[in-house]
Amino acid sequence: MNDLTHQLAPFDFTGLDQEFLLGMHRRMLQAREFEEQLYYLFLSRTMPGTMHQATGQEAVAVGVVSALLADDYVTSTHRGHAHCVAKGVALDAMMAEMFAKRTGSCKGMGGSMHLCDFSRGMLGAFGIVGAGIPIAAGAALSARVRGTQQVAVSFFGDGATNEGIFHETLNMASLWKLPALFVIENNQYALSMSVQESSALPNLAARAAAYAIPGEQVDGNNVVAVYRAARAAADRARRGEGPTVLECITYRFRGHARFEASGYRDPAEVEAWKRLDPILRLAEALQAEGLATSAELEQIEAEVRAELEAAIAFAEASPDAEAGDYLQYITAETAHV
Amino acid sequence: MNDLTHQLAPFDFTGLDQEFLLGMHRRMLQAREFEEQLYYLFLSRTMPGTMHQATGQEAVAVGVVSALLADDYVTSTHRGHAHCVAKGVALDAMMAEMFAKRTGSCKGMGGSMHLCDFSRGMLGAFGIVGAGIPIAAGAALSARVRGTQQVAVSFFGDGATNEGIFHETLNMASLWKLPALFVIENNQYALSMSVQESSALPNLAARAAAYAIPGEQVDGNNVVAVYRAARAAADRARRGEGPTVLECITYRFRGHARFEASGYRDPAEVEAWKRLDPILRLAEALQAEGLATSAELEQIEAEVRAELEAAIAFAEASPDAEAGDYLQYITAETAHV
Amino acid sequence: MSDLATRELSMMEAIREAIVQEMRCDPRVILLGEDVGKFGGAFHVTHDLLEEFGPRRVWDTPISEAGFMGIGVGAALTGMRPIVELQYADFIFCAMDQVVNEAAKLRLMSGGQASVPLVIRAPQGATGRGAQHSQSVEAWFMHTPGMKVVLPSNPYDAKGLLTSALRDDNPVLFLEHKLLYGSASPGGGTAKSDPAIGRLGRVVPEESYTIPLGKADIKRAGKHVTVVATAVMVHRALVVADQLANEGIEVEVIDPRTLAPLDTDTILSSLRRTHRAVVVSEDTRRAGVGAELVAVMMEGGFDDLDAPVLRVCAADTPIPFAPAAQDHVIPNESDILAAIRRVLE
Amino acid sequence: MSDLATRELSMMEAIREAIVQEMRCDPRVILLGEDVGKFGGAFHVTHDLLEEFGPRRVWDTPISEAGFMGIGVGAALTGMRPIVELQYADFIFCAMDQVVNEAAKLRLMSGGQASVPLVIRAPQGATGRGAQHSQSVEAWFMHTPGMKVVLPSNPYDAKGLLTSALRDDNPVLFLEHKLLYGSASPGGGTAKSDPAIGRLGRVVPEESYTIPLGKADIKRAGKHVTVVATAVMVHRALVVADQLANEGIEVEVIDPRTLAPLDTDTILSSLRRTHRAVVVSEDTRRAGVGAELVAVMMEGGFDDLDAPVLRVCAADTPIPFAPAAQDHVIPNESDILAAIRRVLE
Ligand SMILES: Cc1ncc(C[n+]2csc(CCOP(=O)(O)OP(=O)(O)O)c2C)c(N)n1
Ligand SMILES: Cc1ncc(C[n+]2csc(CCOP(=O)(O)OP(=O)(O)O)c2C)c(N)n1
Ligand SMILES: [Mg+2]
Ligand SMILES: [Mg+2]
Repeated sequence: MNDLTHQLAPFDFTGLDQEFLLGMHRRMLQAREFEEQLYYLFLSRTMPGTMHQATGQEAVAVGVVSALLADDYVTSTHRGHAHCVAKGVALDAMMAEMFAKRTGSCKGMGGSMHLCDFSRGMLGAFGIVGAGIPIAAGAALSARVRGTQQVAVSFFGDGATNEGIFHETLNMASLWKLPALFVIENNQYALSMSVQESSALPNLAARAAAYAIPGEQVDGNNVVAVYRAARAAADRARRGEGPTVLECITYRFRGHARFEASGYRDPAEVEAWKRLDPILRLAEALQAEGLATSAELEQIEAEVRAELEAAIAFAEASPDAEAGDYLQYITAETAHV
Repeated sequence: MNDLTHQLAPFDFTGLDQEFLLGMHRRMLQAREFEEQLYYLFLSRTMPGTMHQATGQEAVAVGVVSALLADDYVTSTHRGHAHCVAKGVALDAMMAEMFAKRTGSCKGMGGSMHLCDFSRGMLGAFGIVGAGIPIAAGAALSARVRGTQQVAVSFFGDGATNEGIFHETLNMASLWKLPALFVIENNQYALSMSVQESSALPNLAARAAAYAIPGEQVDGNNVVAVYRAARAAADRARRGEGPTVLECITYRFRGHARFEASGYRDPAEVEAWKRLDPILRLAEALQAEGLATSAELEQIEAEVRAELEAAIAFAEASPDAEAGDYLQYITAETAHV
Repeated sequence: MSDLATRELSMMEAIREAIVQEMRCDPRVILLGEDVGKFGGAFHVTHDLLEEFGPRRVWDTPISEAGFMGIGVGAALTGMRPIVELQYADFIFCAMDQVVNEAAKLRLMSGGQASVPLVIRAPQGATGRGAQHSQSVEAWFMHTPGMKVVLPSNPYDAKGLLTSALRDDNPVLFLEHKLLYGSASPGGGTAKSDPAIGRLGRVVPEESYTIPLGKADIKRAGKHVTVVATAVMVHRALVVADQLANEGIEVEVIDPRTLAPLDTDTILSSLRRTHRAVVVSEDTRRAGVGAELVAVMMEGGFDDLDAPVLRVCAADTPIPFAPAAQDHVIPNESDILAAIRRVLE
Repeated sequence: MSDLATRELSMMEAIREAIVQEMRCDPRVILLGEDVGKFGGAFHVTHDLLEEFGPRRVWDTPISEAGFMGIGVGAALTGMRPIVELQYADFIFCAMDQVVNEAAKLRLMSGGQASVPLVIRAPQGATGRGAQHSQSVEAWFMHTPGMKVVLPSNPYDAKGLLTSALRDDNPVLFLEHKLLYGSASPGGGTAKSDPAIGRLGRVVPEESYTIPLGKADIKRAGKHVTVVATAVMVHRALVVADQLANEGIEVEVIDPRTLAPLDTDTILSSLRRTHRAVVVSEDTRRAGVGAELVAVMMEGGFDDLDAPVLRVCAADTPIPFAPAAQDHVIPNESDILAAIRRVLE
């Protein structure tokens, strides 16, 4: 299965309360709005750096992270805004980082591709494809050594599964039964390369079998299906039964980065996927089940839009990171030697 | 299957003529004798560098290479003597290289871990575990571009399958249907680490499935079984049907390197495997089938021993590689720029 | 563009032209890399090559740098002349073993049997994308015996040097500064252009030509101080040279063009005339390009020196994201000017 | 060994003792690497640690350098103080991305949130095993901002420096020269010992102690010429110093001990007294350790210099197998002596 347009998972709300569901809806909206606002900011003025949007993929980040606890760990990618939002990184600080402000999550030193918030267990977006995979496994190993119940999640794309580090890490994670969750965000393309063009076995979850790890494909545009799969995997990891590979089938609505035109994609394909917008799908299901009214949903949307306007205002009002700021962040002062 | 002592492939000689079979026997003896002579040389005098013996694994090298043509390519490992012997590299030049002589295959610049002979398609042993894997794939790609019928074989150990480069290369080789053969010499250990300790899925051939490549386990101490599997894979590759992974189950009789004591192995295990000596097994089968008399086999042994004595004499009589020799080999002179 | 004598190309176009011309006349030249085919390359350098040369010559790879670098090495060992493109130079570390332990060592290890005519192309330089997309990597490979390292500062040199690299029998790292491309970035927007970048080498002959590897070029003659600079820093040094000319100070600007082999003769003979020197490089300072250039002048020009040779390099830090901080890390005209004034004191 | 004041250890034993003592007092210190547990390490440095500390502290890894280096980084980010052992320093190139792009950059990229208290231990140096098991890799990491690089020359320094490295909050590359171990090699035979290696630092206190990173040590005081040397080259320089003493020439031998940070003060103040210097390093010459040391003296000691500072380094080549050729590539006493005589002319 790679083409969701043919097989969708139904929404199963059993045992999930309204507040939790609306919370996931709100998180997805925050991620969407964060990136859409940025899209127009990049269009309308000179913003520093670049950005990669996860528009259309929000259910993966939100569904998985909703299955985690506050002190669990996450590593992310160049397309990492949604993961940060889901992990609860402050929108103000994230937006300020995009503006290279001192109030940014990384003090303006990291930018979009390096967003992180250690206080939230968000160990970082990585600009090197695949680099976050062993780092999440290392966080899982550390939890094991410290004897905590924490799990570590690594998000990465379909393209990242062709990096050797994916293979090396899965083998060790399985050997050592590390409490780790490897989430493949299969959005069908690695820049211009389709999964079929870059992976000899397009079923990426199946690669997990080479390491005796359970691998599962999930409707990545159904936040509830993603949540349930991630929850099962996280529980399994906490029980000491080892890692799981979750392949979330999804699609990016926008270009690879900023205004990249994605001429390599069939417009009809893009349109078909846009009809599977994970936010709309949840909204419809919630209304169908009587768990939310359109008025309530519009209310949430309005609140989120206001949050983002506030975040942009915060960023604009914040002081720029200055010339010499970096000097204090190169090496850690080591008191005790 | 990892423990051959329980399941051996019978010898099937159908369609193989005596000369071919005795030729494989001779090659195995040459490889064995080459390394055993070296073992005693290292004991009895100060030899330069180190060496890794494939004693007990000769059927893998000889069986696979016997399925190749002269202009096919091979890449090898730190444990590469047998691959070179099988590919027809001159014993004199190989021995001279071990002695760091100017007459050595690499002019004394490479040593045991870098033996190669480009005139024989032997692209080199590599001291970096896994490094030869993509290089063989590159030779296969080059054959494809040049439109030849050549195939490229990469030999590597069970431990090498845990290097990311193994995974990256298999994926590309399968995507591009490269005429390549990936031969895992599963001798049960990577230095002190057993396959079970280092690979989450001890069935290494099964890893091929992650790249839609056929993977097969073979009795690696049965040179005929290895030959047949390799022949089928090479034919398949020449037909343009893509790469094959061959996991040859075998065992090293000696330590990891030189006199390494292998205290991590159960002596009973070592003894059990020694009873499966690939050279003795072929010899017995040949005699049982009336394809050779013990007298004929002793005759071959005597000839091989004489060849090796001659090789050692050649090496001893050759001039040492001298201080400044390396200067001419650092960079290639480029005439045409 | 009708008048060829004055035909102007961007560096991106000049690099592409060298590749196309070599691919047309030498069937051994093939191309491997991420998005180099259908997409035409992250910086559009290889656009339309797949169409012209087909999938046997132009290979769109998965994201497997170590793997396809090794495939390039294996193809080079067996008669091909592969060009391996890395999307950003920072990613060469993912393939470092194949470059340092295999490509660069195979000739020596094989006693001269192997030749590895492999050209690794990689865009580098700080352009506001943060620490993992901004590095200048030349020093690591100057320190890798067996490798040649090329770093052009303009379209004319880039075409001639790349043609030579493609005909060389050794592994060559060909580094392309993003600010010099004059082409679009994968984000779609064009890379922030730099005011300092002048018209140097814009005019590029259409016919194929070579510039020898290991030959520096004096971009501006002068007798008071020698400035050795690479890539974008050549342009910044020329801006400073113009300013100082008004004061009657004549700066000689030397572009080594290749860092390995390094043309020490041109540098030392300039020093014999000027007796003062500054070296300018975008890589980080410690054990970098600047250190080697200083050491070369110490050993070969000590008696000529009337002042210490100063280094103007990037600060020893990963490249920060914030524009003000990045600009503080990367050498600019005033850094160069200050260093020149100090050595002239 | 009864009298502790004169207790002697090999460098292998001294390194092991530093690890054991830190692991006993700090549960965050864990060990990962190939054959480090059951087997006790390729050079036996970690023997019996698995028995004492168990499989939660001592992790025998598969042959997956990039992967377990990244695991070390992730563990370091989340409260551990991992020691990652590489079997030979040459293999660090397989893990280069995790070292250069992640470990060294994370603190800056995170705006100071991350600390990466990771110690990478790797044996290096030419001992007759051919080009892929002989390299000295320090220069690549001196050129990696965010990394610290330690290169001890004797057991006493090794124990104190490693203890400091294990308490440092930054990634530290701790390089161990195989000829200095005085221990067996994976081949079983003991590594060829070097006649030049004297008794320097053999006496090692049993109690734990630290030697600050970034502090050089004057191994021999002298007033006529400064020799800056590392690892085995310290011993060779001392042999030469003994010889020259008979001629009344007093050589000052400085061991930087850490290359990043580099103790430039000790080097420059020595230069102010001697006015002449030679730098000796086993890494290859171009853009290597020697180049940085020369540049430091050019910038900070130019007016003190009565002669050019000379580099004595490995030739710019992969290390050849043949003993005569390897010995020609690696600096020896006569190379050092010749350089000293030249700067004294
Ligand atoms: C090691 C490395 N190689 C290449 C790149 C350039 N690059 C950035 S994103 C990308 C595509 C990644 O595809 P995928 O993993 O599917 O993630 P997606 O962009 O689809 O979210 C590439 C090739 C990189 N950043 N790092
Ligand atoms: C990249 C790399 N890592 C580690 C080593 C050290 N080393 C040499 S051989 C070896 C074990 C290899 O095991 P395997 O691949 O099974 O081959 P075998 O020795 O059993 O033939 C190791 C760890 C190396 N040479 N290269
Ligand atoms: Mg993708
Ligand atoms: Mg093995």
